[in-house]
Amino acid sequence: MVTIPAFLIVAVVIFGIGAVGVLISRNIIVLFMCVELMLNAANLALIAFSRALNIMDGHAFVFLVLAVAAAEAAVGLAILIAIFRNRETINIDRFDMLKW
Amino acid sequence: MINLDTIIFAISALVAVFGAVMMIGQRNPVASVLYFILSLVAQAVLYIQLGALFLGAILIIVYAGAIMVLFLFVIMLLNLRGQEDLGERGSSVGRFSKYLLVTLFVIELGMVIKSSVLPNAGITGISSMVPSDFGSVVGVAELLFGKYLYPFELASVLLLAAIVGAVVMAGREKAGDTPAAAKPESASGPGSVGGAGD
Amino acid sequence: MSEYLFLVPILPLAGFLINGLLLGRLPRPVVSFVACVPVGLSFLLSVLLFFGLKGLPPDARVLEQVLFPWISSGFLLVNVGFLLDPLSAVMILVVSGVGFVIHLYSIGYMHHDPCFGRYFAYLNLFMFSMLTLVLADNFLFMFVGWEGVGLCSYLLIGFWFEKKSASDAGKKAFIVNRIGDFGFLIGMFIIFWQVGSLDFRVVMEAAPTMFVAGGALITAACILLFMGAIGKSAQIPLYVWLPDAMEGPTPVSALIHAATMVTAGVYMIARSNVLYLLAPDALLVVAIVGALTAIFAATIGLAQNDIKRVLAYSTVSQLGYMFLACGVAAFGAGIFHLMTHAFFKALLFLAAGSVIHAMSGEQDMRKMGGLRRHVPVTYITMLIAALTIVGIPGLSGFFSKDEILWKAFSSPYGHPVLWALGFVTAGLTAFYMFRLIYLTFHGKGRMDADTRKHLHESPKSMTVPLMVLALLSIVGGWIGMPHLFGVTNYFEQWMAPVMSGAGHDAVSHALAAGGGDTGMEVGLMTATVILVLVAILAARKLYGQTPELSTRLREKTPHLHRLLFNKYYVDEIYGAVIVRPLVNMSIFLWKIVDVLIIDGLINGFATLYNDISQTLRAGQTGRVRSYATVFVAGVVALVAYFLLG
Amino acid sequence: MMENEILTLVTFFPTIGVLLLLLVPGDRHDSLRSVSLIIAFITMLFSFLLWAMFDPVANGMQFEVNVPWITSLGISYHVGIDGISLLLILLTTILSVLCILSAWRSIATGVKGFLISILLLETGMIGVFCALDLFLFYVFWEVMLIPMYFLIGVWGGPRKVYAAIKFVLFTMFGSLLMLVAILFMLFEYQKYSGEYSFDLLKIMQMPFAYHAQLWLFAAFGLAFAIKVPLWPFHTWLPDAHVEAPTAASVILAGVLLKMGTYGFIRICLPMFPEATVTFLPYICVLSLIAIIYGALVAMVQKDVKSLVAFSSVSHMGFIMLGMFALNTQGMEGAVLQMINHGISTGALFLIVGMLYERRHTRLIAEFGGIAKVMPFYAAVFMIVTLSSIGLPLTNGFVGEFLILIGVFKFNTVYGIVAASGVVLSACYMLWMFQRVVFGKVTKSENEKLKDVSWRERMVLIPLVVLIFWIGIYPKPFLDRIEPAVKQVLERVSRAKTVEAERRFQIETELPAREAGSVGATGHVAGGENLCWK
Repeated sequence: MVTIPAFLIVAVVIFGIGAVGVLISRNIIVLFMCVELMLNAANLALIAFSRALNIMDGHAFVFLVLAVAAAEAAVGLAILIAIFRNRETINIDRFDMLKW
Repeated sequence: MINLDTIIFAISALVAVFGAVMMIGQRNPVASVLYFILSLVAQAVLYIQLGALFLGAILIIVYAGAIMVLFLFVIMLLNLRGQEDLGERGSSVGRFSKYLLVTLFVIELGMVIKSSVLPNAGITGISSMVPSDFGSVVGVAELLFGKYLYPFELASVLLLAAIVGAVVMAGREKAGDTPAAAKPESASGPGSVGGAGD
Repeated sequence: MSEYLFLVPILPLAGFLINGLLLGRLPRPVVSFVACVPVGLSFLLSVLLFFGLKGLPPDARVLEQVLFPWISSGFLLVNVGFLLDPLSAVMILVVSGVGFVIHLYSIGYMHHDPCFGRYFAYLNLFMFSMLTLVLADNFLFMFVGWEGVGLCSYLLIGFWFEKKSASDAGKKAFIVNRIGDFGFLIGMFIIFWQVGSLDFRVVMEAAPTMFVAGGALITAACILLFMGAIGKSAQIPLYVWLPDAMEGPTPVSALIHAATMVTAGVYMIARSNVLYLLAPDALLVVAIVGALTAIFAATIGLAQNDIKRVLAYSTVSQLGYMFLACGVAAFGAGIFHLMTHAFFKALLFLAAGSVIHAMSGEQDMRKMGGLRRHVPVTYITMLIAALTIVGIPGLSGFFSKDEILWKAFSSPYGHPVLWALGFVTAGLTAFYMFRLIYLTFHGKGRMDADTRKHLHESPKSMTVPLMVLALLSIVGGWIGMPHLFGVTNYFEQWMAPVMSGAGHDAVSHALAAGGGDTGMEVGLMTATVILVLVAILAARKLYGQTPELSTRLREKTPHLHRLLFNKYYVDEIYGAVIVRPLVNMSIFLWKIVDVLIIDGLINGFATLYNDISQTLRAGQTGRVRSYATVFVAGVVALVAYFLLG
Repeated sequence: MMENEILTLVTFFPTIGVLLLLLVPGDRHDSLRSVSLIIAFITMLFSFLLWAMFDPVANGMQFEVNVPWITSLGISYHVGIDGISLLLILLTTILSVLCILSAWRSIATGVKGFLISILLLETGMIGVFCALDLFLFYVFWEVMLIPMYFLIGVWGGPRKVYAAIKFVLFTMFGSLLMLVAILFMLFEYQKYSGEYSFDLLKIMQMPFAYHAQLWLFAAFGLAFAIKVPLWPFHTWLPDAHVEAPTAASVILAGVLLKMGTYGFIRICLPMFPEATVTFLPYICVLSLIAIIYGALVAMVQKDVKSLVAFSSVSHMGFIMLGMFALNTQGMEGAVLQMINHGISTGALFLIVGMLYERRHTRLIAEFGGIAKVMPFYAAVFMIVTLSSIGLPLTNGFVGEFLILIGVFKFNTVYGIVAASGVVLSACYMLWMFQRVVFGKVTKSENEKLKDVSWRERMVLIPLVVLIFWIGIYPKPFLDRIEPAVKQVLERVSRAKTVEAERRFQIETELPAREAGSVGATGHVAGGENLCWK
């Protein structure tokens, strides 16, 4: 019998993989996808909780998170294009202007 | 205790994790996107297993279908083939510490799950009874257009803003990087007027 | 009568305002008219007031006019008020009279100067300040005039401001005067906090009860007031500014630095005679400083070659006489000498101005000689003045100087040593004055041919004032003849109500009693006259008949001559002891204390802060991933905290 | 009816002007200048009205307005003025007009921002002078800071950034301590009366414990001493003055420095009278050092502006000393001298600024013989110089004399040392004046300098008139100062006797020291705040 915590464990593992990706990836697109992966892990957890508590509100959240993810992807990729146009690289370590 | 549910769960969970791991290990971003889609499909199966039929469908159609295509589109646009020089990999100590950090985090989350009290969780599992419209289009729609109408509308505004933002960000090329060229013009404008005023 | 009192100072002020505000827009005749007429009117008004005062009974000879309250704070109340009593009546007569004559003289003397209007504006401002000084009815308002004349002196000494020496001299005069004023202010404070008022009449009336006679407080107050007088009247040790003040136009030297302003100190002491009589120690200080200054300046005068400088040192020396008089409590004699000195010293300066005018601006006596044929009027008037100052019997200087010497000897505050100093000074005076006369007017001309061609007597506007002053120098002393001549001393009588000092019968009695020894007085007088005649003859011998003798004398005593010629190196000593250390200390305070220590400390803190920030800033790589790593670490730590805690 | 609103009107009229200026396009320089000039001028007219409506004999605050603002913390918009504030407000409004007029040509870039800063500054300054609520006071105090920062930092000289930051850091350091003190007072008052209030007049009714007073006086005093500036907190002043544009220098010297002395007389002396008596000797000694030190350092300056800045240090020392003489003459003199210093030093900076506009240098050595080419200028310069060194019949004398006579009464030695500052001031001012104005024209650049224009005459003449007015007939000013000063003195003199008793008690009960000091603070604090021992 598959229990709810099993799903949650999967979600946590995926989230962890996403986090590792964010921390070690130098390719900005991959890094970006890792963020999406973490969002998805959270979604999975939401749905699992929804099922466990037997209320559907979690589904609505997931829907909204999907919308936000879509918006984020659109804007993020646009920024990526703008940056790439200026810097000719997608290496995240080259973008160190944050310290100024 | 091994039944169909368990097998499906095991396979899709493995595939989802496998896709995720492969995704971050690729040099070629296109391959990364494909592994990500693989992971997404497996996750959609998990959704359906949990009774979220509608969201499972949405995940495949919208996420795997639309958003990931957008990623691919951008990769093609920038002409990235993985030959991109990503520089040094960084010290292995640094990488190891990052793995360790994340591992710790995952362990912590596992402890949280273990110690958290979920009704039905340990006992019932996914075979327990749920209302017939659980996870259906109608169920989600009732929530979104009822209880969560306001956030829903906000999300639409957010999407609108994102569209505008994306257009402005990515579409700068059309205006032709002119701020620098425009500056002296605007600066000399008031100056000359002021001079005339004197 | 008294309601017109304020007009005496205000009229010249009006002249100043008109000339000053319309500077450069008025033609010269108008300027001189605007400048001279108010002073003339002031003089006429002074005469009228004088006779008005004379018409009153001696004890009621006081006119007072309060215009408006000036400073009031708590119980401090200072009015803008004027006081006319016998003392100030004499002063305004002298000031406005001599001032008027000098104004007229200036029209001719300054004729060629491009800054004609400015000159007369300053001169009128000076008249205003000086008249305010002598008419003020309280110490503070007197201080207004006191500082006002100082300002005008500053402006007029530096009148030709393009000359560095002139503006230096002006600045020096002002600053040295300020040092004196510092004392004056403090003295005023002591009086105010002791008496509760600065009004002359209140102070003089209350002083005997408020102060312990001979006490430290009144002595300190008097000495501090005297410090002001030292500055203003150029006494040791603050006399250094007066010789330098000769950089100004000559009429200015005559008016300000001989006749009027420099005598303000004497006036002030005479005005507060009640206070000084309460402080015999202070009187002694005044007498000693006066006598020392008299002889000290006279010795310097022996070796100077600049005609105006000789006169300047002579002025310092004569002022010393006046203080000597005040110091032996013979205030009337001091004022008497002040008056006669105003006549003859103004005359000397104006005559010297006439000589300089004739010599096309040359002031060095070594380049003069034989002028008496070219400038006869100047010669005669100057000779009269010289005879007056040395004290030839019958001329005004004789009476006033003799009275001082006699009082120095006989007064209860006097001492034979003081008399001896005055006596020697009389001889020195005679010597340097006639040295001047012989070098300038006698012998062969030593000027160059160009100057010789231009030698000419001055115009009428200059010679007439000379003659007027010469007349005054002759007759001015006749109102104050000593008792032993068997005539009334009108001057002493006139001054009596001011000088007796409330409740000081004992002192005035003693003074009167001192005048009893007629034989002694005649003896001393004769001795002085003989000394003076010998000194004149010596000067004639050395500079008139055999000039080589003076050269030989100079060569025989080179050190003494150099010492005198360089004025005892006092300026240099002041420079080395006071000015340089002060400047060096200031630079030290600025560069070391301010910039290095205080600012260094503050900038050090800033730098420290900056360094710490730079170190911490290394953590800010600007890379997203390192921030994310820290972020995750933070989350891990937080979750761990909640799990474990 | 007008009585209630006029103070608010005077305070915020310049802010209305700022809003108006925002509507004018930034490139219309002349209309910007005209608008701000008119606004400042009308503000000045309002302040004249204030003077006319002010009752010189009444005690206490006038034109008081008290409107609740943030009720939960007891913050209210409480304004009102007495004679001291009245004169300072007049000084502020007059100098603001003159500043705008003086900057007509010299500020050519960023005109809009400059004028907005000046007008905002004016609101801040007037606000400080009429605030009777500590919170309001603090707000206005900080409002002043920002425009001044920009004025120095944007329109300043070569080292403007250093100077501006130094200025802000110094002032901030002090004002933060002041904020802490204000908050402490708030809570103390809450303990005392059960309600929160920042109201100055209310808090003044509450006796602070002696030790609390010491800390509060120290916090406020430091903030004000930096502003004054008292030696050794003065080093920001020369830098700020040298770098600031003329108009900012004028306001800085003319009004901002007065904030410090005003703070002392409005807050420190009446609120912490016992602490005042304790701190008295230290402040007096610092003031004396400032007098002598400022004068000496001024003497060797090479830059006219820094010379005037150090002379300010010296003059402000006089003001502090006069105030802490704690007698009528000294304090009245100090208040009058605040006005005088504003006028004279303001005028000096204007004059130096005019020269700077023509030659773009302020080094004394670059000048000489100016009297020849600019006679009118030289005459005004002379008058202002004389006023600065306190010649009788100019304003400087009246104030200086009152201060000195007060100080002399208070302490003979202080009086004598302070009076020697009078001599030194003549030294440095006249030396500078001689080197700039007298002598021959040695530099060819100076030969063709134009004498002052009509606009510049309009700036200088009012100041000259004021110099002579206060010098010859100071009675209207002194009359208005007197009641206010009397009130402050009354409070402090009560404390003086208390302090004397305290000392007496400690000395007499030396064996039972503990009991003695408790008793002493006890009867000051009403036994309530004994924890502060």
